[in-house]
Amino acid sequence: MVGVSEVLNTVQMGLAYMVIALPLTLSYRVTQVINFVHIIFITLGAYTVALLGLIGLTNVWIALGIAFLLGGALAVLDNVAVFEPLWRRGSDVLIIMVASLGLWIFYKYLIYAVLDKLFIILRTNTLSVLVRTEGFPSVTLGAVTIDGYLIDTVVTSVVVTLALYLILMKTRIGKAIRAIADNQTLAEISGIPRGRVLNFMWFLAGGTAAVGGVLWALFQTTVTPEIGDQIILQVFSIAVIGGLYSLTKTALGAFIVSGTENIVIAVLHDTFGLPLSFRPFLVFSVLLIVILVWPPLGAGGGLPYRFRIRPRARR
Amino acid sequence: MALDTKAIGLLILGLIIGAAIGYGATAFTGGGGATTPSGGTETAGPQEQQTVTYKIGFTLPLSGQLSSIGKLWEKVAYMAVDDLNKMMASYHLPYRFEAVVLDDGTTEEKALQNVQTFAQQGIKVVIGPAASSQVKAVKSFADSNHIVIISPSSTAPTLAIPNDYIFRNTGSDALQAKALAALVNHEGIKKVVVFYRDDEYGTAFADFFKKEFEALGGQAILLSYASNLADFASEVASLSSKVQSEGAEAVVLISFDTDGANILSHAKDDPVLSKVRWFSGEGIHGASELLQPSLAEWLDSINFLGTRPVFISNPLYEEFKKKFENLTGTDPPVFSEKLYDAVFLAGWAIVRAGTYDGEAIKNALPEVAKHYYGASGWCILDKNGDRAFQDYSIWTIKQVGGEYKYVDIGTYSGGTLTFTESP
Amino acid sequence: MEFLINFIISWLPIFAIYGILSISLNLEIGYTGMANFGKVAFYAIGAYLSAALTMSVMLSLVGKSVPLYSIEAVQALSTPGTGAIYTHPAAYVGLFVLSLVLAFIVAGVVGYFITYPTLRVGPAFLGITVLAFGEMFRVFMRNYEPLGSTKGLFGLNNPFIWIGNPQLSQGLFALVSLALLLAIYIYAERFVNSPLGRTLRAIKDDEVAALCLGKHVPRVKATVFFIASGMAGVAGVLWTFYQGSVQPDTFVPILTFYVWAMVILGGMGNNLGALLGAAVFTLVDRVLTFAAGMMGPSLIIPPNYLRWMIVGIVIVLVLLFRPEGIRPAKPIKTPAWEAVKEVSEGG
Amino acid sequence: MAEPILEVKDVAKYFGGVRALDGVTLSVQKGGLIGLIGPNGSGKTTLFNVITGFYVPTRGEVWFEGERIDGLNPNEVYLKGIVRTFQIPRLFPSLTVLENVLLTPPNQIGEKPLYAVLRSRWEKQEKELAKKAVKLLRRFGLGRYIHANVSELSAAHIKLLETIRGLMTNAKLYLLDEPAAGVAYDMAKEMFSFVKRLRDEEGLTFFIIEHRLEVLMEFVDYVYVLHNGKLLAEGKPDEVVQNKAVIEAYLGG
Repeated sequence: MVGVSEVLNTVQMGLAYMVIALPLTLSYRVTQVINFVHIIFITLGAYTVALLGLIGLTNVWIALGIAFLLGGALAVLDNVAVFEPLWRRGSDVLIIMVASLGLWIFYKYLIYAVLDKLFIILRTNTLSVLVRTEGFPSVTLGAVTIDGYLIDTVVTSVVVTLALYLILMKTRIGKAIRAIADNQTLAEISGIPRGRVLNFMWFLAGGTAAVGGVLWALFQTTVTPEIGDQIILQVFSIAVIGGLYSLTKTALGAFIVSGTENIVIAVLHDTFGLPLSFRPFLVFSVLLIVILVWPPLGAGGGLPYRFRIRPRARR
Repeated sequence: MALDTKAIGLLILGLIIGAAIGYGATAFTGGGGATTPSGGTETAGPQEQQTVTYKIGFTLPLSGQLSSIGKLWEKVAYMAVDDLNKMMASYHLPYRFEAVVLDDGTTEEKALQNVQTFAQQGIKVVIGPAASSQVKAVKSFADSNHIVIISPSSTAPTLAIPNDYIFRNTGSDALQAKALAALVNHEGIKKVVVFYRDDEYGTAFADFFKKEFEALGGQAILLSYASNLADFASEVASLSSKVQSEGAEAVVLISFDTDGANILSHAKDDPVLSKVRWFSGEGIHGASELLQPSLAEWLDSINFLGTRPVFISNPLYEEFKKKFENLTGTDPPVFSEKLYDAVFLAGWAIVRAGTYDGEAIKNALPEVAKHYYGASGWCILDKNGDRAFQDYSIWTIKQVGGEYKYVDIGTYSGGTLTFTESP
Repeated sequence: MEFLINFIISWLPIFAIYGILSISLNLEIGYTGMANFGKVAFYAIGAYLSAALTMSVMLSLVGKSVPLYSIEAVQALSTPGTGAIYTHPAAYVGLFVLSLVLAFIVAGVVGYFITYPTLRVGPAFLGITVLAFGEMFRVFMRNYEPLGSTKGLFGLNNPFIWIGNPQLSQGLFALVSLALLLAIYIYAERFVNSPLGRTLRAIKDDEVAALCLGKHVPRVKATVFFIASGMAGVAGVLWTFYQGSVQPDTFVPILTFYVWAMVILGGMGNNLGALLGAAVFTLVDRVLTFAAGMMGPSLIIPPNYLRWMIVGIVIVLVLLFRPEGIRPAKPIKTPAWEAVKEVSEGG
Repeated sequence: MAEPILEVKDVAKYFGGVRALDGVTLSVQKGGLIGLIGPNGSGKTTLFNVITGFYVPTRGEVWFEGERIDGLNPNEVYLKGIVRTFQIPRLFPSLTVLENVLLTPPNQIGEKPLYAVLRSRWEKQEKELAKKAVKLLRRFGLGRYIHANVSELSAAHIKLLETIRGLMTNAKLYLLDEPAAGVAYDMAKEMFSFVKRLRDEEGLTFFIIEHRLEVLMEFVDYVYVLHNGKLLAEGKPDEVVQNKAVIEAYLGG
């Protein structure tokens, strides 16, 4: 049965997904790299709010700010230390993507190792932290209680999306970012300082993704080091639905996936008795369908057209 | 031939280097070459007698999924070996034991690798691994290489196999399911939804619970959730509609700590789920998340009850608990008394076998267990090498001195339910 | 010496498994430029197929019809001395061989069809498609009761266990694994040092240009995926018989990236490099296990985390500072060279 | 004139609302050296993409040697005997010059997956092809570079190599996309005289997109002019240069 809670969950999950997926699409459009460190931005954001709560700092807005700075800083670090040197050497985008994979694995276990030490220092289980933070209070409308975290999520995601839109569309640096996304060589010829613009873009992308991580933590309420890994395929699915190009379609994709995860599974469960544990299965099916039916042509260095299995040569 | 000779050469070189590194590492492990690879060492102790030191291997989840428990278990392991040695000294027995602890990261592959590493060092008794899936992964190697495995916490009914090298110092889940069913029935509830992890632990537990509960005249509806997710909000939403449509009076939650805490924190805000009774097994017991005031208050208000395997009012357990608290400042986590006793069982079995040989130890272990009473109570093993008798305590969350705490309020022993405090 | 032998016989099969996996990944990424982020799926297919096939046939040989994951099944199969794997040695070894063949074919065919998206999208998307496929397979296996769901399957042992002496049987298995690895290595070397290998490199360099030279790029890619996935299936069979059990959660995505690290370290486009990469990582892993036991609880970073941190940082550092890996890609060796010499000498 | 080898009949290609090609009809005579010109965005490359199978035309037909080829995949078009070169040469950097040439013959035995590992099956063919390739390279003055990496070649040599490797096969029609782009005037002239020599010696047909009209017009014997996806003019070079509409299009574009 699809009830109010499924709908509210869809909204909260979808908004969090949206804030996480938008920067992935943005960074893909500009650099053509599917960035696996995105997972770490999410985890970092989630742990920022969780650990701050653990030491008694329970203001969600402060956590959001710190997460943004941390995520942005990490993204710029990656760009300066790894992506940019590789790009300058003329490496294939695939190679840069694999490097981001390596970074992801490294950071993930670095986080594990740090939490391991914190475990001993703080004497609490840091590998699974219940989020304790405060933003807006919960509101009760008749029989429906709207959780405070949901209100925080709505406010934050609206602000973040608006800010992203304004930066990309109305500022000079935003125009420079779009110019690079549209044509690298042309942008460079026209004197856009690629290095600086890219660093700014990465800061924005990493920071936004970390903010998304905070929102995701608010939704999950429990944070583990696997929190980013567990949703990354969903986030990829969303980005692929957006064709890794359109930010609007990415936002739409966020709600398609979150709707699948909440409402579709509930309907299938009630009508066909599909086990709830098939949820990831369902999401990956969406991903496969999208890739097979509406593939982003030429994306990721592929053939720029559709290879025809049965050529239509007529006589 | 496309294969050049260099390839073979390099391969062989690799083999030799690898073996050399490995060999060097073991030599080092022995600490100054005092250890012969056979595992038994003769050193002149402080006493006049020559003492023999045996190594006991531990493969524990120091990292990964179960690491929050595993880290404390590691302390239990060292504490137990220490206590065992003191006991040996006080009996003037010429045997000493040494713990070799390896981390298996809660993965199957690593558990097997650890047991192999122990085997290479000549260690014949291994305590751990924690999860049933890991025990299965090491089973065939242990059986064919005669390595005795004593798991303190594997409860999967599918591992109840006679005549193998796998021993489990804990009751199979079938026993606990029976206790939990009796508890729910005692509370006068006739219809429940069982909400369980979709892994081996949850599935088996739920199946047994349904069987036992329906034997008592109740009705149990099974509903699984994906345990590999981090987000359970929508699972809880489905649970809510299920409870409402079935008109169930209670939910039985079969979970581990992280997922269970997450589920409860969502359920607290659900209009349906916050009004029904909740019951649980041992998986969630001890999770610090549940003691947070907002959650604990709700759990207290709905009279949340759970079962957990424990030996009740046992002075040895109290002593163990106190010692552990002094050492670490926290309560002993689940299964730590089982782990503690497993070390003593292993030690005495080696002494009884009189030789550091896998088969002899395997044969001695059930005999030793028959006469062993430890922090976890009587450790008698059944024909499958699993703990035959298991008592359970009934736990809840209550305010004690202004703070919420886990409190045991009753026992389930030998088929009868007794409350020491009113629930 | 005893220790050394034990070490080698427990390490060799693991080396063989990862060696096969990294050679197969190298065929895909190193030679053809196809990113496979879901290698683990085909490995899992091989493992599950061999376990299901061997267990069900062995059980029917001893006249038992019980679920594969039940205690009765495990007992009927693996009770020392009286279990089916001890009493029917010929059938057991035969099933091992049959599993190798079938796993190659089944995993290969699945791999062949998985490349369908490459008809349209590039390597990065192929990678993500296969990654999602691997996760789907794992989620499915977690829920598929006849093959044990989360309980997994167990009760097998190495194919020579009936010999009795554990060291001897494990040693034989280690040798068989090594032989398989060598066979696959030789096959891969011959495969890439041929006109087909030339085409593969051309596709890696520029698939549009290769297409314009009449190469049926999607078919060639699918063929390579067939072969590489089949190899991964073979590795999966070895894993089943090595561990004696299969569990769905062994086959997590990070395993794939472990193999990636091996190929990148060893050198993309060099089979020997892939082997070296596999040897280095499996050895480092074992050494870390020893070192951990040596240092005890004082170890600063738990070895399990350290292991993966090394995997990650090696990928990054090698790509940054030595993108060609330990052993750079070799030119293709075909008899064309000899022909050129003949022409030159002839005038 | 001889019979047409390539015929494009009323071909149109729309991308959404954009009419990249809008009803183009033209033909290329066997043994001809035909130019295709037009301002940027006039649809020249789109036409090449339609002919070589990258795009299926929205409307119209493409015929090659009496066979209809529109809708075939690019590899199949190649097998019919049409070789395409790119504006930026697309050689394979991880292969040597010799290997780049050896890649071109279709249906080699050693390319079949089953035979690839059985060296004895393809060794003979491989050696024959290698000998042929070496002769070819020597004939065009690339003998020194047989084992060189492609990156060691000069820009002109790369263009040369890209063109001559088609001679290993049954190539009949060449589609050259701006062969003289990015090279000096002298070099461009040399490039075109080489193309002419190939046409004369080998009887090949060339269909060439070129921006540098000053070079192109010297060599070609017929020119088509595209503008906004439509054929604007055609004729002998000197006629086309005089055409008012063409001049306007170029100035306006």
